[in-house]
Amino acid sequence: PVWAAGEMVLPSLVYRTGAYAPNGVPFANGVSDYIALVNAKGGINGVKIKLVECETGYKTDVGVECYEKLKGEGATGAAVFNPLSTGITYQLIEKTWVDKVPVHSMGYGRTAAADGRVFKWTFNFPTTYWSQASAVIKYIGDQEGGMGNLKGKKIAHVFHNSPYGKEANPTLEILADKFGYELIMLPVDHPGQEQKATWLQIRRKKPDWVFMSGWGVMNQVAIKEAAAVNYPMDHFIGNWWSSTESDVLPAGDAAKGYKGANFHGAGADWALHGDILATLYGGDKAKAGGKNFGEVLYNRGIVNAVFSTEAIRTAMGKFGDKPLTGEQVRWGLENLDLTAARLKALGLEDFTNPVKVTCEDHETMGPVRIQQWDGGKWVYVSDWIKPMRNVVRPLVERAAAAYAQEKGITPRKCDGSD
Amino acid sequence: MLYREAGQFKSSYGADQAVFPIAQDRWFIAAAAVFAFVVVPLIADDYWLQAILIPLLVYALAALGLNVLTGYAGQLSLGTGGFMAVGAYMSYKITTAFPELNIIVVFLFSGLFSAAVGIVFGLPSLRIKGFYLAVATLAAQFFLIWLFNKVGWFYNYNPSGTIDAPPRAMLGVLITGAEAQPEVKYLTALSLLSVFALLTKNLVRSSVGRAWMAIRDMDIAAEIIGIRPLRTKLLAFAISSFICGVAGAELFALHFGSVETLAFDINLSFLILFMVIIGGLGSILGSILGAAFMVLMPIALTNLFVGGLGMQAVTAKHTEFMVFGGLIIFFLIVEPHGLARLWQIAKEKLRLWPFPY
Amino acid sequence: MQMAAAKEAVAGAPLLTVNNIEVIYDHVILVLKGVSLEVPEGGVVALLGANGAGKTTTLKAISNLLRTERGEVTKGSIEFQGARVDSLSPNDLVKRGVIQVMEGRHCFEHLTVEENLLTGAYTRGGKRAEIDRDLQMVYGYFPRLKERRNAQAGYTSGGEQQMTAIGRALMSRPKMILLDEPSMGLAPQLVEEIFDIVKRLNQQEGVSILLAEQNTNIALKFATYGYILENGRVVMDGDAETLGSNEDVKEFYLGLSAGGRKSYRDVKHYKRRKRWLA
Amino acid sequence: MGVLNEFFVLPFLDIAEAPLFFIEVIIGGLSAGVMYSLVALGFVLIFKASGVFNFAQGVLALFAALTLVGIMEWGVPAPVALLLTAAVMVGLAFAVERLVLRPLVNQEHIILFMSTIGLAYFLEGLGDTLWGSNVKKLDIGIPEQSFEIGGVLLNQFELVAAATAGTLVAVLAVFFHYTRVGRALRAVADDHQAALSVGIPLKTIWVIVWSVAGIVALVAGIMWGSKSGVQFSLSLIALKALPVLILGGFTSVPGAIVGGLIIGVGEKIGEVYWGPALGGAIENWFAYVLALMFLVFRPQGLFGEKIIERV
Amino acid sequence: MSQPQKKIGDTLLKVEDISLSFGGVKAISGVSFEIKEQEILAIIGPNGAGKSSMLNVINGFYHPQEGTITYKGEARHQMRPHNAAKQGIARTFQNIALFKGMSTLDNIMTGRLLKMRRNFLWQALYWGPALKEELAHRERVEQIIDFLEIQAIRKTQVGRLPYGLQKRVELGRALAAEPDLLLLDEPMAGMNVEEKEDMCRFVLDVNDEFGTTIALIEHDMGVVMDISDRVVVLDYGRKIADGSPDEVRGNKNVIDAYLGVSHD
Ligand SMILES: Nc1ncnc2c1ncn2[C@@H]1O[C@H](COP(=O)(O)OP(=O)(O)OP(=O)(O)O)[C@@H](O)[C@H]1O
Ligand SMILES: Nc1ncnc2c1ncn2[C@@H]1O[C@H](COP(=O)(O)OP(=O)(O)OP(=O)(O)O)[C@@H](O)[C@H]1O
Ligand SMILES: [Mg+2]
Ligand SMILES: [Mg+2]
Repeated sequence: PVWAAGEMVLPSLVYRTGAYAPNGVPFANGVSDYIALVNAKGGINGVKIKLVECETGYKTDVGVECYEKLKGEGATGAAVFNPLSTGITYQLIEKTWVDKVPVHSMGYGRTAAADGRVFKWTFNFPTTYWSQASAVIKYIGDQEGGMGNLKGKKIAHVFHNSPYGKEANPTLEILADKFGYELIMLPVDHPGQEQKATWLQIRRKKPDWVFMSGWGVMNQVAIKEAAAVNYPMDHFIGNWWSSTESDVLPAGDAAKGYKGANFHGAGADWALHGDILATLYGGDKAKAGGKNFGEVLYNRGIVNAVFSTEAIRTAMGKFGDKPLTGEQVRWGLENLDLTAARLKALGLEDFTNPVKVTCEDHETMGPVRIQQWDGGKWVYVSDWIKPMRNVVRPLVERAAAAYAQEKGITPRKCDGSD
Repeated sequence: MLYREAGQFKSSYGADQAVFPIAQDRWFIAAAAVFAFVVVPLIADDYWLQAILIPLLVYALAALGLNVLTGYAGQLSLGTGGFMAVGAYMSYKITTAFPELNIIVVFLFSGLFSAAVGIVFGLPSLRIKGFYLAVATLAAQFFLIWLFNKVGWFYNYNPSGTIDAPPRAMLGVLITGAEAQPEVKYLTALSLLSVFALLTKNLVRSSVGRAWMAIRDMDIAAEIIGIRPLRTKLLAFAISSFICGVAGAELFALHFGSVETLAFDINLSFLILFMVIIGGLGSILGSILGAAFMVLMPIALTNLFVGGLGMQAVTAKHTEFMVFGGLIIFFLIVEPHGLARLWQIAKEKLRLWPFPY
Repeated sequence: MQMAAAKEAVAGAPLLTVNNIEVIYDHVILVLKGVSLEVPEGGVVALLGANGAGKTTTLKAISNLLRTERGEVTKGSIEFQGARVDSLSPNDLVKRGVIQVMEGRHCFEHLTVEENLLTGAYTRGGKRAEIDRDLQMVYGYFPRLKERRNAQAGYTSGGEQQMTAIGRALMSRPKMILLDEPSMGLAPQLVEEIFDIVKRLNQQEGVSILLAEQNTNIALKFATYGYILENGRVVMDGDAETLGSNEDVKEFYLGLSAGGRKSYRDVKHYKRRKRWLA
Repeated sequence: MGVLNEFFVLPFLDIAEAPLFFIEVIIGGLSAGVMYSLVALGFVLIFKASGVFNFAQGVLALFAALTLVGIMEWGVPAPVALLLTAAVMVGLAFAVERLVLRPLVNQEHIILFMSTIGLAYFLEGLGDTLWGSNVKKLDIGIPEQSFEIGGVLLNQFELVAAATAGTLVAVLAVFFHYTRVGRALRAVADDHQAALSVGIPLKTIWVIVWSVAGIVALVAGIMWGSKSGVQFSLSLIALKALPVLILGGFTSVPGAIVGGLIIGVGEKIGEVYWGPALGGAIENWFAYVLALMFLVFRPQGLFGEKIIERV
Repeated sequence: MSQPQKKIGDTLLKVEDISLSFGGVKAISGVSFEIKEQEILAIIGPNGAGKSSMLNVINGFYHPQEGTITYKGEARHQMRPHNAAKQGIARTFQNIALFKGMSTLDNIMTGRLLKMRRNFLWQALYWGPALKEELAHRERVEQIIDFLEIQAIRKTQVGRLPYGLQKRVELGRALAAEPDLLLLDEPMAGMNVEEKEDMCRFVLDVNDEFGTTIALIEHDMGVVMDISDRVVVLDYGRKIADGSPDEVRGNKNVIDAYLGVSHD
């Protein structure tokens, strides 16, 4: 293809087909709308972003194919990959350090990549599953009237029986030791359309809280089953891939009261949304609605796109206002400092928390907020909750060190020498 | 009238039993080998190697393995993904436990583990047949995946639950790991495929292969002429899972570099089975053609729809599904016995050319 | 070659005409190379020939079962009662009264013998009483089947299956039966009986019959007219007596030498082969 | 010792301790089993009547449910929408017969199996193109409340599902065994060519079974779709039907229901009582292992037609 | 050509009081007879008399409820078919049981399977001893192909062969095993006179040249009377006659049960 001068390529691996399309579609729409808006306003410092979608169907091998196809696309190559799948992220982590393209797995992927000394090319800010788990426990403690009251309580973890679903387990276990709650592990096999056994066990063991790391159809079924065994919905908390519109809508009224973690806002009440609605949809709300406008995952797509474009903008500060290479964008990611003021300028005040990435910390351990489904929309029921860094960070560093050893990687010093 | 066997007389049974008895075929194969081993690495770019050719070769190897079991021995199996997982996880275990061991040897050892597992799950085949067996082999698929997911030992207890291929070199050339050259990975996969294809071809044209086919075509009669069904079937399971195990190890170490059990889920089993059927049951060439079809066709369609016709990625994908499904049915109708048979008919026509028959 | 003579020899209008058909399997294997034949209304016509001559193929071409074997008629035409039937489905043909008894029995293994017979009456709809009567008729012909009526066909003996297959065809009340080697695997007594049945059907019910048969002896005894097929071509035809008295037919199809029937023991070490066409 | 205890003592103690809960587990198993049966039934129908192992059965259920929801979204009342969807499924049956089955008549089972894979791809693409890939809520007014009787929790929805499956099975079993068409269906499954030769119209037969199977798929789609929303994952329910299929027998309508119940109850008991000792999520393979154990004794499944072995 | 005088030897196989039933169906009840070395024994009888079942019993595919079988002086119990094959019993089938997907050559080669020794690792290499063995057996098989005059169809897939040739290939496969006892189930069904002559010639030659003992089932009385040394007649699972062809032909029971009219 011929590339217009002054254009740079942002690849977008999406899954608008397959079992997880209900999640993939809103996300992809959020990304593409935001980029369209940026372009409509003249691009980033005059550089237009060419968003190239590649359909993965959430399949790892297709994701790799997309990566290989897009990594060299455009005059300067791909800016940054957002694999949108833990499986694909794992594949790309290694490839990218050879190809010198950064990967940003926002709130998924390999948690250990938070250690930027080992994972130079991989970023997973603003937060990870481990951080999230600690924040959710904090929330529960809060609800119980203080962390001390967790002692003797029962917390069940219903999780997708895959590396993704199991991510939170070590953190939850450590915290169980620390706070003295009883942890009940309930794995659910993919795809999770049948969870009778799981919910029978919940009915029997009567946990005080249920935390869920689910994915796809598993969430919808879990919510229905929870209602069917009369589990109190407001004690049932999903992680941020388990608390979206697609998860609660099929359950209808049963889902009322269900909670979920999130690291950004839900709804369309931000200035940016108004901007998008006006610029891209000519104010036609119905048309925008068809594109999942304002849904949780749509908003997550926006956050993701904001991070990418802001990182590019940061990099331009150093390398000049022109299309940048992946290597340059990596620098932008590592030096990203998205302040509250900048967010406000973007029309996203308090939409997500400020982020400051460093060489050591590619995660930033951003705070998490709990939202609740009121039957028609998500509403916040907590303030921003800071994860327990003292618990999580050592885990991260240990895992990263083990990885480095296995792969024979010498960690960076982060003193500016590399 | 270039493709003729006239004038090529075979003076010994040995010559008659050669893999390619016709000279033109031999020339063609030699040319293809030169092309694959020499020309391709020179001209193919990263995308072709990493995204298309390496997976193609790996899948072709797996398809070859399954073809031994299903195409030759007639035992329908949906456990391929599980057996490949055994290969992958065992190669990880072996190479992390013995970092000095040559990676090719590691592959072969992982194959042995896979073969052992294959034998265990092949036991029910004595009594269970056809689609019943196919569904029963799903027990292997689900159990193995569950096991590798569950037992931390298999992934060295690392918290992410995935396994990563460490860099390993042979004769000073890196073969696995991110830094290994795609060309090297490609040649490794190609060599392994060629060797296994040749060995398998030899097997299926000797008495073991005939015993398999006998069991496949009519197991009772086979038993009556003296073939021991269980032993023959188990040998097929063992060899098939051996090859699949090696393919699994390759998929992990050469292609992906990092996998979780999801990579070996039931869809992989189905995919390999489709390759075998589309390519041609009971045909070595078919395994390769089938793999090529299943790997290349979707990519070609996507590139056609997105690149060529400028469709949206989603619409393209949906259309691709429909066209791909339609193509499968179309090819089956044109030739139920697969692409390999189609190729053979083409050759036969060529032989008769310019006469229609 | 002797079409004209053939036409004269048979009485009545032709019920079935096969006109110079050519059949190819799998797009490449040419099996029938221009076969023509006729079956007159009410006639019994035998189709003779060595293994692989194309008898079965001819019958399948007529009953339109070829397509299921990836074979097709590439030239020529087939007419039944004056109308072309080459493109009818087998089911329509059965409805018009042409049914084939396939070589190699082809019983429905998992159905009982009786259910097998009843499937034969499928095209006749649900006329219970009539069908019951015909069922009794078939049992009358083959008492052995009555004994085994509730056995799964897959477990009956070869001969029992053959009877089932023939009985099944009779259940459709055909106008014309294409019989492919009915005598195969039947005890001598039964062979006679089957041909008696065939004859009775022919004479009493006016069913026409096209018969592919290796047992030339008996075929020529019951048939009025015969065709000899070799290598996919009709090499000779004539009425049964003429054929029966032809020297070559005698020697190669009837096993009669100049001095009467020769013993199988004596043919041992020498062998002369003759083919009409190379 | 500890292991033995965990596997052979504790689970039984557990059961004895809370018998009411055990009953609940069994009921849970039964109701899950009924849902599996619904899917298995579609497979059985098609296999029985054409020897085709229909890989597309799951996608068929998805397609049916999608169509139903899609039509309901136009504002059509549920009963009318149901009829319209049924009509679409019949239309689909015609298309499948003409475009897939007819050209492949008399081919080996595995080839037909493969062709249904092509069909699955096609329908998946078609469904997405026509109706989009969002999760859609399906509500045709089946009550969903739970209630307790004597301390045992029951769910109305599950009772409706059980009743539906029971009725379907009864009707279909009668249809297969006692009608002329039913007999013809079984004949076709045995030998396409012979069936043709006796004048059984394969076309009609195939259209009938695929229509019936399509409608059964619609029922399955409704039941499962009400639970999880209508979306692509619905097509994966086919996997849950496979152990049921081999346990009950590929060719038996009653087998589908009995097999479903056994698998349902077996896997729930396994998961609830033995699962914890093994780390949980054993349901999937446990169902297959359970089915395998039955198969070793009856290779054709509990009610399947005996595999004829003769020379 | 001078015919070597045939000498019929001792009992090779003895069947005593065999009874076999399937559920309620009694396929064989209390049948006894013997097969002597190098003889050609014909088993005849109406359809469903239990002839094929008898062969199945002899080669271990069916296990009779009662009775004993003594082969080469040893009584056997519950034998699996492949063991029978190992002990030198080969057979052909009434419903052709060839391996449809394989060529004629390969089908006949399977008959030699028991004689091949190299394990699969050697075979995978297809080299050295394995190759030598393969070629040696190929040579033997080619002799059989020549003998049966099926050179032209050597490489044809057997599923496509006409019925009669398939029967011939089946015979070839059985011969390839170089059996001591050859069981033939209606080898000449579906053949015309000329082809039957061929088959008879093969059967007689095998019997003469290799001294193979043959038990055959056949409905063509001409063939049975001409080539067999002895005839056993079954009816409804019982033996109703046993003797030389001439004795049997004249036997009233046999005529009633089987022949219908007397055959000359
Ligand atoms: N499905 C098929 N595919 C390819 N070739 C076939 C097929 N069926 C038959 N033939 C070939 O067609 C020729 C004629 O076969 P056909 O079965 O018609 O012979 P026939 O006269 O009935 O012989 P027989 O007496 O043995 O039954 C044979 O050479 C056979 O090999
Ligand atoms: N496996 C079986 N199960 C049930 N019945 C059987 C089985 N095998 C044979 N039979 C029955 O036993 C009887 C004898 O069968 P067999 O095949 O031995 O007859 P046969 O003498 O060979 O007859 P034919 O000349 O018709 O081949 C038949 O009635 C048959 O239905
Ligand atoms: Mg024939
Ligand atoms: Mg018999």
